[in-house]
Amino acid sequence: MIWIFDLIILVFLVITAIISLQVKDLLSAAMILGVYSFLMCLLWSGMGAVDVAFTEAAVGAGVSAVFLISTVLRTSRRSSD
Amino acid sequence: MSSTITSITPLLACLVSLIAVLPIVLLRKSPNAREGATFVAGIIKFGLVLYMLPTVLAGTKIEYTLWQILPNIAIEFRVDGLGMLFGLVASSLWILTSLYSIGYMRGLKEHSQTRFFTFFAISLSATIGVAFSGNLFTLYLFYEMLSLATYPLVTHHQDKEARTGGRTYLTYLLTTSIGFVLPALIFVFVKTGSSMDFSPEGFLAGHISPSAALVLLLLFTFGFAKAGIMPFHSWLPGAMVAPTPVSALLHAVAVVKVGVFCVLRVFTGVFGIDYLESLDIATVVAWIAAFTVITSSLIALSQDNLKRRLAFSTIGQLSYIILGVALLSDRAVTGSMTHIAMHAVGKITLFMCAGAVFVATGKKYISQMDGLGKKMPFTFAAFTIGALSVTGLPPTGGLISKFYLVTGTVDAGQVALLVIFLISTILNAAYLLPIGYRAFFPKDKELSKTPFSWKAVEEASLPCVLPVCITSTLALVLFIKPQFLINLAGLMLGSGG
Amino acid sequence: MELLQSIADSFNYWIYIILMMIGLYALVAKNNLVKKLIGMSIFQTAIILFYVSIGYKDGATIPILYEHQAHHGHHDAGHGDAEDAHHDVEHAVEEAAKEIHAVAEDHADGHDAHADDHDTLVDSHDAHTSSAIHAEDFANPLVHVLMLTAIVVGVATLGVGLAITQKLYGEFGSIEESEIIEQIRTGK
Amino acid sequence: MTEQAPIFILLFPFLTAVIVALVGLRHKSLSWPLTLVSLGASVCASLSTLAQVVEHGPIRYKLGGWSPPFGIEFHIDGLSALVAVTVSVVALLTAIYSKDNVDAETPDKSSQYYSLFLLLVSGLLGIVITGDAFNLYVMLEVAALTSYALIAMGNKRASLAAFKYLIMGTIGASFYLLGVGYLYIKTGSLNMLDIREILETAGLFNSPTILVAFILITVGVWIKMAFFPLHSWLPNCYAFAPTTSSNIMAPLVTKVMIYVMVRMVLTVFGPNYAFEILDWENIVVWLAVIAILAGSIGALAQKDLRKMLTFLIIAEVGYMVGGLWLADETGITGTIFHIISDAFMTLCVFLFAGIVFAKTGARDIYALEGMFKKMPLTMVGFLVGAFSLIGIPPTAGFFSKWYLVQGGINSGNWEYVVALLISSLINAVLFFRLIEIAYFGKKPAEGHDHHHGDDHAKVSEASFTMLLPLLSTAAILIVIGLYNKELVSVIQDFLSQFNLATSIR
Amino acid sequence: MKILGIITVIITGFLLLQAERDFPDWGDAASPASDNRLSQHYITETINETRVSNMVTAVLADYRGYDTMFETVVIFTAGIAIIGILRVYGPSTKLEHPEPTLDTEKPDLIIETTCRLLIPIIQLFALYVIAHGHYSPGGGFQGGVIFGAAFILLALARDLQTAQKWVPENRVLNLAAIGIFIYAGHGVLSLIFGENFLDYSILTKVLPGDAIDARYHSMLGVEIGVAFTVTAIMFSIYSNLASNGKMEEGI
Repeated sequence: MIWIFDLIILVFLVITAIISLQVKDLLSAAMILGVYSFLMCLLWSGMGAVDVAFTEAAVGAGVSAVFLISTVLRTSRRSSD
Repeated sequence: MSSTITSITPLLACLVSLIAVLPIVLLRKSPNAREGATFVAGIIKFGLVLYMLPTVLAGTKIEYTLWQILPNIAIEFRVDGLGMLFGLVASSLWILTSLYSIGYMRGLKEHSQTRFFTFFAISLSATIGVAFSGNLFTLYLFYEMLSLATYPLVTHHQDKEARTGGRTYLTYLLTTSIGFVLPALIFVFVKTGSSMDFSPEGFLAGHISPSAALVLLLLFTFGFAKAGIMPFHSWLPGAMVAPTPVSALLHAVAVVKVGVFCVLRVFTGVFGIDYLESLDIATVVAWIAAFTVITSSLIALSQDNLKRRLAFSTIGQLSYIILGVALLSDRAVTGSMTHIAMHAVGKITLFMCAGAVFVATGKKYISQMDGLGKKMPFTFAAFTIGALSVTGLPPTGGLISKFYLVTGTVDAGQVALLVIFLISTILNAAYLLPIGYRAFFPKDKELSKTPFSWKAVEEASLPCVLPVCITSTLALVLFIKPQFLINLAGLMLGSGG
Repeated sequence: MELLQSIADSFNYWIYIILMMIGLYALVAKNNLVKKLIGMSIFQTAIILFYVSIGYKDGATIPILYEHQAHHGHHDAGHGDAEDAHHDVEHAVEEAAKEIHAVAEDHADGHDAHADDHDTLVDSHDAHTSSAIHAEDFANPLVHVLMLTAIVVGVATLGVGLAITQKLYGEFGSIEESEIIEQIRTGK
Repeated sequence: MTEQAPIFILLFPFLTAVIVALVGLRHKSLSWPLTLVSLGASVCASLSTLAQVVEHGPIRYKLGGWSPPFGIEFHIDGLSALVAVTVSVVALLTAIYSKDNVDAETPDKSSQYYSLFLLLVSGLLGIVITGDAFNLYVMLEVAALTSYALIAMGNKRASLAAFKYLIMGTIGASFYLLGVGYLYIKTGSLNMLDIREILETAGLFNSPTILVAFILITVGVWIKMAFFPLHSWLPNCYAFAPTTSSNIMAPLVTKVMIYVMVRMVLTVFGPNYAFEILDWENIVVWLAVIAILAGSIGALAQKDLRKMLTFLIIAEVGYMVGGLWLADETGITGTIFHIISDAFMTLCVFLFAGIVFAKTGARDIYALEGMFKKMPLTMVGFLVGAFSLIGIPPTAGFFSKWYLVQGGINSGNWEYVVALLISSLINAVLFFRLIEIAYFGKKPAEGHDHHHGDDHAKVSEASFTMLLPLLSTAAILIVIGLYNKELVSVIQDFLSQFNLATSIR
Repeated sequence: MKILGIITVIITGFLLLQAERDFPDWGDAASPASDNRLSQHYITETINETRVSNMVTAVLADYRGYDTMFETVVIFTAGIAIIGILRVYGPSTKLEHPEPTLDTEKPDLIIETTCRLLIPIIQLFALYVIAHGHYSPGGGFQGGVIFGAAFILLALARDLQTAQKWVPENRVLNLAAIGIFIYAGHGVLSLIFGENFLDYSILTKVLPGDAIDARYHSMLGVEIGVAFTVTAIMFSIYSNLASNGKMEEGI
């Protein structure tokens, strides 16, 4: 895999992870987690783990995000931290 | 001399009363049948023990292995002289206690009598189990069983006082047995790896260091808290809340005797007299026992409640036994063993008398008993004999065992302890004899002038008085014929005492 | 560039640790239940990243065989019908793999240790037919399988966690842990 | 068919779980009988497996016909077979008990409840019989997910407890997973026996990676078993969960985790590594001592019956962790024996707590007032369980303590022996407090009444389906106690392969 | 709590970093994990032993098929668990909302039309992913998730009631159970034929071709089973989470 992409993705991964945990709006947090999952999926496909990447794209970026969003909409959108 | 036969009789002797639980519970609707069952079980048990007596007296041990429960360790019965002696005492006195308790319980119309008789029977099984157990593990098993089975008896009244007393009772007994005996037991097992069978030579020699031996000895002596060595004695006065037959059973037959019996077993069967002698550690125990003897006698002097006074007297007497065995001389050990029987007979008489007085008059305190001798001549006559026996005066069996103890002390060359023996005998006399004396010759001039007449006699019911008479007679008989007890004790010493 | 590249290499392991710690911190310290679950997701994906990194090999391709290799593999059984149907796909895969091979060879020049490996690899290429299967050419499939399971477990746990969160919201009207605990304490 | 017995241990509950989820939707009344039948079959299969193991030695069952390092295998030796029997029997008894509770506490959802119940049992059984480190993780998660749900189906407070458990459980399982990953990166294998072999032949014992793997796996499992500083999730979970949930989880989940710990330490890393190369027995034994004391003292402070029992579980976990790290054959025998006896003991007292709750609706210990009069048979069952927890012979608890203390003395860990004894005494205090309440009742008996309280008119025993499991458990406790030699010989057969006698100090 | 979190993180992070130095080089083909006979066997022998070119699929569905079966069970468990936790039966809120509120508004035309067009394509793609798992990335899980996502999309675009008409709650559960039965059925069938659980090779008795073909075909069957369960449960989880367990209206 191309190390420069690798590096960029890794840095962005950390950034998205921190943002999704720090943002006070849970809906945004869920969306950013989706982005995080998608970046992860890119990284893995770069490492040759296509099946894992595929699954992560479907599950992590797709369904998980939907689950989180539906919960957030069913409960409360604000978070104290 | 030391031949061994295998027979199921010890097991049966132990189980009889346990099996009797079944008819007792089933027949709960008719008190007569229920108590009949208790009685029959008692007689069968006594018969079985007697059946084994000749064999044991001939120097043969009776063995029965029930169950190989742990690797190396079995639940095993072995009847030897000491066990036989204790078994004999327990089973014979049980019959009398049953008889007495029938009278007592009915006389006071106690509640939950079925439960009472059930646990009574279980306690007896445990006691005989202790007497006949062949190794340390089996001993512990029955020891624990006894602690638990006597709890409902001690707390029979189920009132606040019983709750406190029962709590003290269990706290002391379980703390010491789990906290001291169990680790000591496992330590012995780990160090010896043997089956922990009792043997006259002991089985510890060569396996542990002297300091470990001292710790072990103390763990066992304090751990068997039923023996009432200070400072683990206060459960005994606390347990006085129990109905009198239970106290009698506790003090004379089952619980406390089991305690000293266990200590005796540990001294003679686990360590072995010779090993202890070579280690020179038993003196520590002897002095603790001596301390207990004097202190408890002094406390007993100050008690007005008759049962409490008797309780402290028991603590002192138990320490005699331990003191005797800790002296390690042959005569002293023989004296200890016989004292189990002698004291049992004497003390059960005293307790049953106290109970009879309570049933007949409702009086608990010594100060109230002035002049009662005229109302209850049989009871107080028996009381006096019992008191003589416990004190160790002729013409009672108590003299014999005390004689052996004292001469044993001389053998051992412990002059200081000899002095203690003598002082305590005086104290014994001081707190026991006046009661009988005052009953017949009250201080109050009015009472003393009243002439004796059969019409004024208001004894308790026959089932109460009869056992009292029998045991007091027994105390007299043992003065004349103590030899078989001494023989039994002698069997333990190998040399024949 | 060499330095950067070597940093990038160990970076992979570092980043997984960093991500994991971010997730772990959120799991322990966050007060909001949904945030905790997001932390959990990050925590789990970090572990998956670690596993996938184990399976990565320089110059290796995805663990799916090329057409000719697959063919070579079961030529004895004579199964050719799959071949027609998937000709196009596998052709494309083959092309991609060739490119990666080229990259791998460049790599090998840079590392002496690798060069030896590669020689033997080339030797074995000569010894067998060119379509033989070599373990060095493919990423480790085992970790991928394991991680498929881990992903599924992750989403299942997330689902259950969200369901409990919703239930808690229905009962306490809040998804902040401290508020719920406060309610329990005062409600008693 | 006997050679297929290992798979049937798992297959019956697992397939029935799916069937129950299907059929139970339409015919609710079928759920319970189906559950019983499947668990009964599972008990038979596990017993048959145990018999085979005792007779012919360890079984290696290749799933999918692939030979071990490539495929997954069941590796069933004496340890797994014993624990599998324990799990299935406890599950069967709990299932019998659950008949009245489930409908009462989770109306409308009994089919889901039983389905989850069976899945939990299959997960636990799967953990026990598998020989593959990663498969163990999958099973761990099956068991964990079901536990979260089974707890969350309780009352309000149970939901929060379940959430905490979910967080802690996930951390624990993830640590385990990561630990397996660390093992894999160094050994390249997932099969437990294979890992052990590679660790030894490749001489990996000095590698920090293996050390971290060991720490991660151990800590992960400690979290899941609620070892003392990591225990905070447990008390509320088991105290507020539906009755049947705590009945099944309290005896099994922590014990199975201890099984995992024993398995990892002995089979995967090997006692040589865990006890000699690392040499942190003393630290762990001290931790265990703290756990034992903390659990016991925590229990003393509780007024809620079930919560008190949960603290006892924490203390018992301390027993077993400490017992393993005594690094002494007898101590480890005691640990394994305690897994079995503690499962039944805990089951016994929890069944009792369930009955009390069902009968009186109260949670605190004063609900027991006058129980000896009202339900003597129930109390007999309870007494046996209590005596076992205190350690009074001849119940199973006494013998496990016997071996544990022996191990403590053998290895010279006196602090452990003392802690064990103190905890026994505290247990005695706890249970005699209960017995006292139950025996004396609110008002002391009215003294000298004529019909001496023997009339059974007031007696209201629990229903048969509740009483039967309680009394069977009590009987099992005594039977285990009496036959402990046989059990121990199976355990020692298992331990003999590790040369523990020589590897102790 | 924050301090506790920081302490935990520091300790764990330090521990993990300690081991990191000991790791083999990143991407090293000679690292123990890659050099082990286990992974090599999977790479080189899969094609001979199963005829599946996607090694991941082969390892997933055959070598470690038992794992995968329980992976499916994890999904199933999650589904049942969420129903158990959340689902509220009975007409509790029917009185407050006689009609689902979303029904009264007209859904957005663009969204509706796009979805109408997209959903069949998504489903078709899902089927392709499931069926083509032997040759390309994909398989039961991925296909199942995508298939489930199609239904979720339907529920999102229209409303939950519409999607429920397609896949009512009981049918979802039936589908999930059937999926597991398909998987476990392969195992039980091999048991019946006298081989170990999940040993597909013996299924040659009922499937065309030789023993290796039987493995090949069984894997497809198993993947279909997985897909059933995953599809059903994904939708089930969504519908429970979106309706707070009442199954009346979505988000």
